[in-house]
Order: sequence, then structure tokens, then C-alpha cells
Amino acid sequence: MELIAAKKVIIITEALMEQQVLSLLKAQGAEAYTVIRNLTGQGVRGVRSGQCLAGFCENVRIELIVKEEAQAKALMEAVYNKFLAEKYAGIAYLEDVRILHHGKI
Amino acid sequence: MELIAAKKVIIITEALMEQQVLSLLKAQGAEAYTVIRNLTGQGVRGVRSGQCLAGFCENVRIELIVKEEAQAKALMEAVYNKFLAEKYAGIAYLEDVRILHHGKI
Amino acid sequence: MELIAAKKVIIITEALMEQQVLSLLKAQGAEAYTVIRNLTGQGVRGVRSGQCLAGFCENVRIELIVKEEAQAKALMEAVYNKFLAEKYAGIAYLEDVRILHHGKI
Amino acid sequence: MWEMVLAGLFAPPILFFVLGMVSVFVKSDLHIPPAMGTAMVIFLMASIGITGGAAAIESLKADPALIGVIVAIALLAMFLGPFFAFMTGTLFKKFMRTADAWACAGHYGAVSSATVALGVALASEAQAANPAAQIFAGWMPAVYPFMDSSALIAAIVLGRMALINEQGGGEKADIKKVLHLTVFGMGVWVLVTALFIGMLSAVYSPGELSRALLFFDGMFRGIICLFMLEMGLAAAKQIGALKELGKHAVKALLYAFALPQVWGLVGILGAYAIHLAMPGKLFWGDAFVFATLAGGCSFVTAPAAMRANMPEANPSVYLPMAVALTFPFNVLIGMPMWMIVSQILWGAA
Amino acid sequence: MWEMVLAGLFAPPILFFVLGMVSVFVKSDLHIPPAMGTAMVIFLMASIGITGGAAAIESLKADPALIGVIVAIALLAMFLGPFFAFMTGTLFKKFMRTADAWACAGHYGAVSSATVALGVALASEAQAANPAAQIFAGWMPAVYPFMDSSALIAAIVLGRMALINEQGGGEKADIKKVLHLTVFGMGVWVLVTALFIGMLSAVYSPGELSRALLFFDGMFRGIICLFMLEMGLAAAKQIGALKELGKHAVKALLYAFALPQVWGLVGILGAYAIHLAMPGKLFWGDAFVFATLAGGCSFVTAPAAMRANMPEANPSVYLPMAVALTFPFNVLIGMPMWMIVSQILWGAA
Amino acid sequence: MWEMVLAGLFAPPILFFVLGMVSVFVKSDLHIPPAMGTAMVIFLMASIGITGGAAAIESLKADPALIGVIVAIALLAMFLGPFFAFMTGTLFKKFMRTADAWACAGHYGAVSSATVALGVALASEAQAANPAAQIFAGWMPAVYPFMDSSALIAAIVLGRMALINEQGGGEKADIKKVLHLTVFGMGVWVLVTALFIGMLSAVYSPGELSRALLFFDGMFRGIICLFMLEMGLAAAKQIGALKELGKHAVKALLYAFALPQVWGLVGILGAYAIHLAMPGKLFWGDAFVFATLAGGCSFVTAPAAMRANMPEANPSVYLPMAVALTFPFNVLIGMPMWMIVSQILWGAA
Ligand SMILES: Nc1ncnc2c1ncn2[C@@H]1O[C@H](COP(=O)(O)O)[C@@H](O)[C@H]1O
Ligand SMILES: Nc1ncnc2c1ncn2[C@@H]1O[C@H](COP(=O)(O)O)[C@@H](O)[C@H]1O
Ligand SMILES: Nc1ncnc2c1ncn2[C@@H]1O[C@H](COP(=O)(O)O)[C@@H](O)[C@H]1O
Ligand code: NA
Ligand code: NA
Ligand code: NA
Repeated sequence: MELIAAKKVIIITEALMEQQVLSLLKAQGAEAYTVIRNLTGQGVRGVRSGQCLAGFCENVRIELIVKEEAQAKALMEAVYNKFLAEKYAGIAYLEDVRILHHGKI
Repeated sequence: MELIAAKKVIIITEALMEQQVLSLLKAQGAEAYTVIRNLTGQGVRGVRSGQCLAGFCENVRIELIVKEEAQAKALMEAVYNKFLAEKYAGIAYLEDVRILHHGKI
Repeated sequence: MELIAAKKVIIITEALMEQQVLSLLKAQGAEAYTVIRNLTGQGVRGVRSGQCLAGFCENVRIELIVKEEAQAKALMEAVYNKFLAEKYAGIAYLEDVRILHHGKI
Repeated sequence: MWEMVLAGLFAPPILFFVLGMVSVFVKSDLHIPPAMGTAMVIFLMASIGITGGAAAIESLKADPALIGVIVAIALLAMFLGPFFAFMTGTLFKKFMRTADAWACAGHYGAVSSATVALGVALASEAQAANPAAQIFAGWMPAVYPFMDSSALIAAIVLGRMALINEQGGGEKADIKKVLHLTVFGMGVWVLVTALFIGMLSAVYSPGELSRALLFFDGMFRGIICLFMLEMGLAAAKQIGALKELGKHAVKALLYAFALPQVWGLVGILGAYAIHLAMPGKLFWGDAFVFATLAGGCSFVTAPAAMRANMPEANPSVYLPMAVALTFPFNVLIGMPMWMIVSQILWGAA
Repeated sequence: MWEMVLAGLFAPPILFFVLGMVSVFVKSDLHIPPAMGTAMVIFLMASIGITGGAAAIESLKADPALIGVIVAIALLAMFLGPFFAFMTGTLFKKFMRTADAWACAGHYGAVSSATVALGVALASEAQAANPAAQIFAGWMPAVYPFMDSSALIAAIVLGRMALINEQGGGEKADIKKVLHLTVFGMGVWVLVTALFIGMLSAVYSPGELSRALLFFDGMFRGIICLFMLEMGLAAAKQIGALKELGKHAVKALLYAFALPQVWGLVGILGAYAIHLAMPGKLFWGDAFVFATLAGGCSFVTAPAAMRANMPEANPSVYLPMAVALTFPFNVLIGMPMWMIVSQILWGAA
Repeated sequence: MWEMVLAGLFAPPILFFVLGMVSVFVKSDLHIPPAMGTAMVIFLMASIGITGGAAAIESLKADPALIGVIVAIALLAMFLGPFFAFMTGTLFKKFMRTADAWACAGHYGAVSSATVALGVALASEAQAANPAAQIFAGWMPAVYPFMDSSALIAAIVLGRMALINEQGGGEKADIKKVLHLTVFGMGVWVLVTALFIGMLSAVYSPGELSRALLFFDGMFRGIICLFMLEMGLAAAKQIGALKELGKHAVKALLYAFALPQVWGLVGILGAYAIHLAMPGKLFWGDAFVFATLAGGCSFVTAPAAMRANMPEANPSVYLPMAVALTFPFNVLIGMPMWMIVSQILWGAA
């Protein structure tokens, strides 16, 4: 079976923004993703300890595997410009992966 | 201290299949793994929103670090053939990592 | 926008140790991290099934992205020596990532 | 009678169910945490079980011959489960893929614990509102596993045989696992063992039991409201998935509406036959709860059983049919109807 | 009267609140699981709603003219929300960044469901302790959304306009989304719909309702204790974040203490004016609960609305002000005071 | 008497415990969500505390001299904790690794909140079944932290000293942290502070308190059932880990069974001595609950304390011994026996 080189984009941001970030990613053409909720963390925008009411200080992690580096970058930049640049806490990074080919990317 | 190159296999699949996938992986010789539960996501087999009853539409993520690429591939293929090829939603991919050596892989 | 090569350190260890590991990492100069809780797993130190009372058999996953490999290694070694070498279950490994530059690392 | 139907439709649990559905339509962020949902299921099943066990001992003490009726009902349940499954599969395979048809067959043959819980709530309310009459004795949910297991096993065996005929191969059904899943699955297991707890306590520790029952009875009527709220949310969330039914949507919809009504009525008639054979031991509330066993469409055990044993079937067919069509229809139309029919048969209307 | 204040301050819910705060100071590992927190909010709002709905029908049956008072109170709420927001914003922008000032304005104009829940608990206790007198009719929380939505919308519109003046650009407020968030957000939505459930059941299914109310009433007085424990934990955890207020900390602290007291008194006076216009329909418990609507500082809906619509504002300003300053102060000082003032105005002290 | 033992063994909480264990043996998927478990612990401890605080004030009002008995019991607890730890460690180190022996010592010296909760439930039931007699006054669990902290500190200090003798080095025990962990750890902390809440409310706000107690008392007898279900699941899940005990399994098993029985009896005798010295102030239910404090083997605080302070010890030794051996044995054998012995000593059997 064949492993295909691909890029995994990871976005960690405020839990409250999950729906909006996913909407933007879909608008940018992303069709597949995985979400992990209830993360905590710390970054330049303070501690996000999960201890505020209503999930206010929790993070969420969205990961998307895409084939081309260009697309990966486009997704990251879109999210960065709209959300992470100024207004909301979060980071975006990229990893090299190799995925079992079955039409998933 | 020494960092040893290794492969990390990641399998994301239906939460209901966790036990069966782990059994298969163990049967294939895997002795160490980490599981993250309560993931949501979307892929070619539809949205898995975590909103069905009894964890029916949730995903689970299993990761295993193994020394050799061959073993990594074997694990991925076993899971792919038995579960992901046709019947159940899920993906399998691989990453390069370097692990602190202490007999863990 | 620019992607900057960086190192992601991942530490998986006993849930009970979260605060102590984070304290050590901060003492070593780490200022940003993300934590995922409620993991289960298996390793050389037995099954951690999440089935003991009071989170006793659960794992936690801490990830930190840092710029330099040297710093990454230093963090891993500090945690390894103090916690993972003998006393507590856990692993530490490292991945190459590229992060969107915005002063986060 | 019209007033009684209104009283039923505007009872708090039903209104909470509607509230749950509306919440999804208006895109409220209302959600029931999974832990709360599981806690409510455990509580409701334990409560039905322990109350039923205590009631069974009391009824059996008053009339030991009741045991004959219980056995008869259990046998009836064990026959009706596979019968419903077989009929459903036969009807559905005319317009569905074989795997989907037999997966649905299991769902419609098996028992829906939410439907039974609501049935018990309504029957208990009727009993509480009219303490002088004999309406509902409480032991009826004990036959749950007989109907549930037999239905699921029948559907899976028939379904796998049909698939082998069709494709000449495929999985083998693991009957032992299915039986395990249905008997030891959370809901049934808690219900059945709590039933034994109720019976044992009623015999050896009646004082402690009576105090524990104060808690279970008092909580039940409130928890069922919040549980129905969750069911309403779940039902409405699955409505979107109905579009996967595609061109068969109308047929599926009609069957999802009509079949359970018939199965429920068959259940009532069966109970009535036993009532005629051994009079004075079954009441309209019992028949009504038996109808909720027969007419409910499983959406916890059955989906899990089918996902494991009929992976060829598409969950987006059976899940929304069970949760988004049959359950709401049963709650709003089926249950009032079964209640009226039972009352008429027993001359209580 | 001194005794009554003591009885209020040493009532179990207040003491559990204090216990929660102390737990954080002594670094206890006591924590309320989020699922438990959500479950308690759903329960409390459903309970306030269904009880209030039933009470409204009963009161309206006894005196249909009450509807005039209800409408008057709703209109008053709809006016006071934006008024509080405007005043708060105007005061705060003198020493805060524009965005922070208007974000705070929304919080102080909007309604705090925890404050209202505690208010209802205290008013119900007063009523239960003195069943002969008319103290609190239960329907008052129904006007919640009128005050809440209007306040948040006003604050966001005013805030965005101020930011445009200042920076010549920026986001546009999405009024529709804010309205949606406030009306269909978990807390208000459950409260309001449960109110309708209570009303509908009271008319068509009073027997079932009365049995359901036994559960909701009985649980309410206990759940409010555990809920206040959670609030105490949350309040104390935010205290650390207060240092972000920096050199304006003292001013912020003074306002966080004083403003809600005034808003609460304005609420009481408004209710009293309506009482004078239409006497015999509002009681001191009603006025007191209206004060908790007016004086509370939102910390669930408002933060979410502001994070989405005023991202320029710093959550570390408004969250700790609402949770760590105003809420505890309202619980310990404001509510006893509002209670006494209402009693004096209604001649009940 | 045989009947009473049967009534005890077939009481709902015990049967739910058995159900939990059986669920694991039959591989049911029944599980208690962690949030539900934490919620139950908070509720039970708060309930024991607030009820006990109210009872203490009532008893002290009736007889201020009771304070002497309470102090005596607290001092006894503070002495027995370290005594049990020392004895256990000395016995265990003959066949276990030093670190494991002293870790176990801490567990057997410290208090098990689940055991105490069940003890309070049984004593309260006995009191409720026989309201005329004086059986159990409710304040007894207040001495929990005295026994718990002193036992854990003793075990850790003795254990670390033993390890230094053996290996000439290693960690230093952090006594302050251990004290903090045991006093401010969730269970004890909620119990103790709720006790103060109960006392304060009883003095200043008795009306509100009596209504809150209705909730706590009513819920307690039901929640203890579901909590024991969770305990049964936890106990059975640890049985597999017993195989790590290896060739010492039989010895460990015998000690896990026998030691707590003795510690419980020592507790009863201690309480009896105080009773003889200051007659008429302690009753058999108090002695019985003191036995559950003495005989229980901690499995929440102690494991956490030992993992942090004796990392050399193997959790797969102490966890299964406490949870899978001692707890079930105490529930099924120890508690009935302690109850009978207390009754005999107080002449109530
Ligand atoms: N260097 C980093 N390594 C790991 N996680 C990070 C890092 N920087 C930020 N994060 C995560 O991203 C969230 C938001 O980051 P920030 O916007 O920098 O406050 C933090 O709460 C962390 O969960
Ligand atoms: N390209 C992708 N990137 C990230 N996650 C994916 C991707 N494709 C699939 N997944 C995850 O795998 C699950 C099953 O995928 P599928 O079988 O394609 O429906 C999805 O629900 C996602 O959680
Ligand atoms: N090779 C591996 N791959 C993935 N996870 C591992 C691996 N080894 C250890 N772990 C994780 O680290 C935890 C502690 O490992 P250990 O100290 O080896 O028992 C395990 O429970 C797993 O969650
Ligand atoms: Na059925
Ligand atoms: Na306000
Ligand atoms: Na002990």
C-alpha cells in the first residue's frame, strides 16, 4: 500500500471560535478535519486554564491534512488573518505527514 | 541524552471501534500506544459531530510510536484492511519523530 | 507570510503529574504550551486505562513548540531526569514543525 | 377523553421533548453534557428496575399465580421481537439495500429504553392520579431483554444470510456477542439487575427499600422531564441526516410512522389475550407499557449491534429513522393512541 | 431586622458560596466538573421557568388584570437594560479603553442568571417561611430576555459606533446574531421555554404538573447550594486576573461595587412605581427579584457576546469585574440591601 | 439478629455495590461518567457535613458537655491514625518491599470516605427505622481529618526514614504538602466546611437550613445507591491488578481482609472507653461510624499522597489492595460485624 506525502495543518485557538474557524476553513475549500476539544494552555495571550465559566478559557485544536503545501499555507493564512493576527488567542503550524492513500486528501 | 528516530502512526476512527482496533494492533505486536477520545471531525464519510447518542458519532485517535518504518506500515495496513478500507470511517497516517531513548520503542 | 522551522516537544505522562511537570518546564524557561487531558494508553509501565478513581490511571499530554533544537532537548531532558527516568510513567519525543510567525516562539 | 389526550400531550415530559426539538430548530446552544445524559439513563433504568422489582414482589405476594402471567408475557415478548424484525425486514427490503433493510429490522424489532421510560412515567402518573384503581403494577419492563435480544439476533442472522445469498460471502454474525451486547449493555443490564435488587430488598430489607424508593420515585418524575429534553435535542439533530434516505425518503417516512403503531397495537392485543386467558392479573397500564416495549424503535443498543454486525448498512439510514422519525411520532401520536386503546379494551376509558 | 440579615447571610447557599471562594484561597483541589455545572444551570433555569409559568397562570386566573403589570414590567426591563448599558459605558470610558468600557457596559446592563437564581431562591424561601403573606408570585424572571437582549444590543451598537469614531473602521456589529445569542443562549432559552411549559401544563395537565413541581421545588433548594459553591470557585479563580486592570484597579473596583447597587435600587423603584399605579399586584419579593435582574452583572451571555462582537475588548477586564467583584459583592451586600429596601417600601419590614 | 444482618446485606446500597462488581465480571459496558462520580462525592460529603453540623449544634444545645466527648474522640482519632499506620507498616515490611509496605501503611491508617459515607447511610437508616431510640448523632464524621492527616504523615515520615536507612538517600517527605493534600483534598475539605456551614446555619438561619436538609437527607439515601454502584465497578476493575502482588498475594489478601477488621474493632473499643468515661453521650451508631473511620482503607487521598511522596512504591500493590480487597470485604463482612459488636456493647442488640 502506498503512503502519500501530505501536510498537516494544526490550529489551536479559543474554544469559542471553533464554529467560526471551521466555517472559514470550509469556505477556503477544506473538506476534512478533526477537532479535539477541552484543551488548556498558555501563550503570549495569557493562561487559558479551562477555569472560566462556559468554556470561556479553553482551547480547541483543529487539524487538517491536505495534499499540497500551497493549500496548507492558504488555510493557515486565512485563519491567521481573520482570527489570530490580533483578536483571538491561537497559533497555526504545519507538519509533514504521509497518509495511507484512500481518497482522503 | 540520545534522541532516536522513530515513526509515529496515527489512526483516527469511529469511537465504537476503539477496542477492536486496539486488539488488532496488539495482535500485530504493538505494545505501547496512547488514546485520545471524544474527537469530532469530518471526512469523506460525513460529519462526525459527537451529537448522536451513545458516542455513535464521535471519533477516537490512537497513536503509536514504533522504531521501524516497516512495522509502522504493517500496523497501518492491518487496520486499513480490516476496518478503514470499506466499513468504518477513519484515516491512518505517519509522522517522523525522535524519541528520548529509554526502552520505550 | 512566513513559516518558521521549529521543534515541537511532546510529553505524555501521568495525569497526577501535570502541575509538577508544567512547573519544571516553566522553571526551564518554557512560556507557552498546550495540554490535552483524559488520555489513556499503554507502555512499559502497564496499562493506563482511565479506570482508577480520581484520575489515577489517566495520562496527560503536554506539547510545547520552541525555536531551537537545543532548547527542546533541554526541556525533554529536564522532564526525563526528574520524572520519567524512574519514578513515573511517560515518554518524551520531538517533531519538526513550521509555525506561522507571530512572535509565538 | 379529549381532555385526557390534551392532558397527556401537555404533560411536562412531552413539552420538554418539544422544547428540545425546537431548541435545535432555532439553533439554541442548549446541550446536555454526555455525562449528564449517561447519569440520567443510569438513574432512570435503576429506578424503573428497583420500583418494578418491589412491585413484582408485592403483586406476587398478593397473588402468586401472577407468575404465570409474567412468564406468558415474557414468552410473548420473545416471540414478538423476532416476528417484528422479520416483518420489518421483509417490508423494507423492497425499497432499501439489503443490509439497510435488515439493520432497520433489528431496530424496529428491538426495544427503545427511552420509549419504555416515558411509558412507565405516564402509566405511573395515571396510577398516581387514580390510586383507588389498579392500573399499572410496575413489573412489566422486566421482559425488556426477552424482546430486545431475540429481535436483534433474528435481524442479524436473517440479514447476514440475505447478504450471503446476495454477495456470496461477507462477515459471519457473532450471535454470542450480540446476546452479550443486548443483555449486558448499560440500559438493560441496569434495569434487570435493579429489578433483582428491588426484589431481594423487598423480601429481606423492606424498611431500607421503602426509604430508597422515596428517592427513586420522587426523582423519576423530574428526571424524565430533563431526559425527554435530551431526547428532543437528539431527535431534531438527526433530522438533517434524513436527506440521506434520498428518493426512498417518503416510503421510509411512512413506514417509520405506521409500523410502530401496528407493533404497539399487536403488543396490546397480545397482552389482552393473556388477560382473557388469566383474567384480573393484567391492567390497562401494563398493556400500555407492553405496547411501548413493542412499538418503540431502539436507538442505543440496536445501532451499536448493527454497526458491529452489519457494517455494510449505513448508519445514516437507521439512526435518523429511529431517532428523528419514529421516536417523536411515538411520543406524540403512538403513545396517546396506545393509551386510549388499552383503556378501551380494559373498559377504563 | 438585624436577625433577618444574619439569617440571610448564614443561609446555606451563601455559605456554600463562601466555601467555594475559600477553597480557591486555600488551594483545595475541589472542582465542579463542567458537566455538573451545565446540568445545574439547566436544572435551575428549567425549575425557575416551570415554577414561574405555573405561578403566572395561577395569578392570572385569580386576577386577569395582572397581565397589565407583567407588560409594564417587561417594558420597564426593556428600557432599563439599554439605560444601564449607556450609563455604564459613559462612566467607564473615562478611565478605560473605549472597547473595554463598552464591553463592560453590556455586562452591567445585561442580566446575570446566577444572581437571578439566587434571588428566586431567597424570595421563595421568604415565601415558604411565611405562607400566609403574599411575597413572591414566581413569574418575575419571565422578563429576563427583555432586559438582557436590549442591554447587549445597545452596548454593542454604541460600542462599535464609538470605535468607528475613534479608529475610523473595524467590525460591524451583527445585531441579529446578538439577539439570537441572548434569546437562544442556553440559560434564557431554557428559562423562557420552561415558562411556557409551566403555563401550558398548568392549563391542560395540572395533575402531572403538580407532581413534576414537587421534584423541581424540592431539588431547587439543594441544587442552588451546590451551584453557589461553583460560583464561589469561579469568582475566586478570577481574582488573580484582576491585576490586569492595572492602575485603574481601584476605580474599577469602586464601580464594580457601587453601580450594581444603584441599578438594583433603580429596579426596585421602577417596580414600586408600577405598584403604585396598579396596586395589589406586585409584592416585595417580586420587586426584590426584579432588583436581582437589574443589579446583576452578566457573566455567561455577555462575555460570549462581547468576545464575538467586541474582540478588541480585553476579556481579562470584563470577566473578573463581573465574576470576581460584582457577583460576590451582590451576593453578600447587594441582595440583603435590596431585600430590606423592598420590604420597607412594601411595608413588610 | 440474623434477620438484621440479612436486612443489612440486602439493603439497596449493598446490592448496588454487588451489581457494580458483577457488571465488570460479565463485561457489561456500564460505566459511571467521571463527572457523575465527582458530583456524587461532592454531594455525599456536603450532605454528611451539613447534616452532621446541624446535628452537632442540636446535640450541643441539649448537652454542652458533649464537647468533651467530641474532643476526646478527635484526640483518639489523631492517635489511632499513626498507630494503625505504624502497625501496618511493621507487619507488611516483612513480606513487601519497604516502599510498598509503608505506602500500604498510609492507606490502612488513613480514612476511606466511601466507607464512612456508607457507614453514615447505614447508621442513619437504623436511626430512621427506630426514631425513638438514640442511635447516631451525626457529628462523628467531623473527626475524619484528624485520623486521616496524622496517619498519612506518619506513614510517609516512617517510610522515607526506612528508605534512607536502606538506600542512604532519596526524596525528602514534604510534610506540609501532605497535610495540605489531606485537609484541602476535595472529600475532607467539603465534609469539614459543610460541617461548619451546617453549624452556622443551625445557629443563625435554622429555617433555611431545615428546608435545605430536606433536600440533602432525601437525596442521600438514593445517591448512596448509585455511588456504591460506582464503587462496585471500581473494585472489580482493580481485581485484575492483584496479580502484580505475585507470590505474596495470599499474605496480602489475608492482611487486606483481617487488618481492617481489627482496626475497626479497636475503634469501637476506643469509643466504648470514652463512653464509659463520659456515659450517655455516645451511642452505638456513633461507635459504628467511628469503626468505619478506623477500619476503612483510603483509596482517594492516600494513593495521591503516596504517588507524590513515595514514588518508589508500586501503585499496582496498594491500589488493588485498598479498592479490590479491603473495601468489598469491609462492605460485606466488616460493617455488619462492627454494627453487631457496637450494638452488643451498647446493649442494643
Ligand atoms: N509555543 C507554543 N507551544 C504550544 N502551544 C502553544 C504555543 N503558543 C501558543 N500555544 C497554544 O495556543 C494558545 C493561544 O496562544 P496565544 O495566542 O499565544 O496566547 C495557548 O493557550 C496554547 O494552548
Ligand atoms: N484530511 C483529513 N484531515 C484531518 N482529519 C481527517 C481527514 N480525513 C478524515 N479525517 C478524520 O477521520 C474521520 C473519518 O474520516 P472519513 O473516513 O474520511 O469520513 C473524520 O471524521 C475526521 O475526524
Ligand atoms: N511507543 C509509544 N507510543 C505511543 N504512546 C506511548 C508509547 N510508549 C508510551 N506511551 C504513552 O506513555 C504512557 C506511559 O508510558 P510508559 O512509561 O512506557 O508506561 C503510556 O501509557 C502511553 O500513553
Ligand atoms: Na420494537
Ligand atoms: Na444588570
Ligand atoms: Na483506616
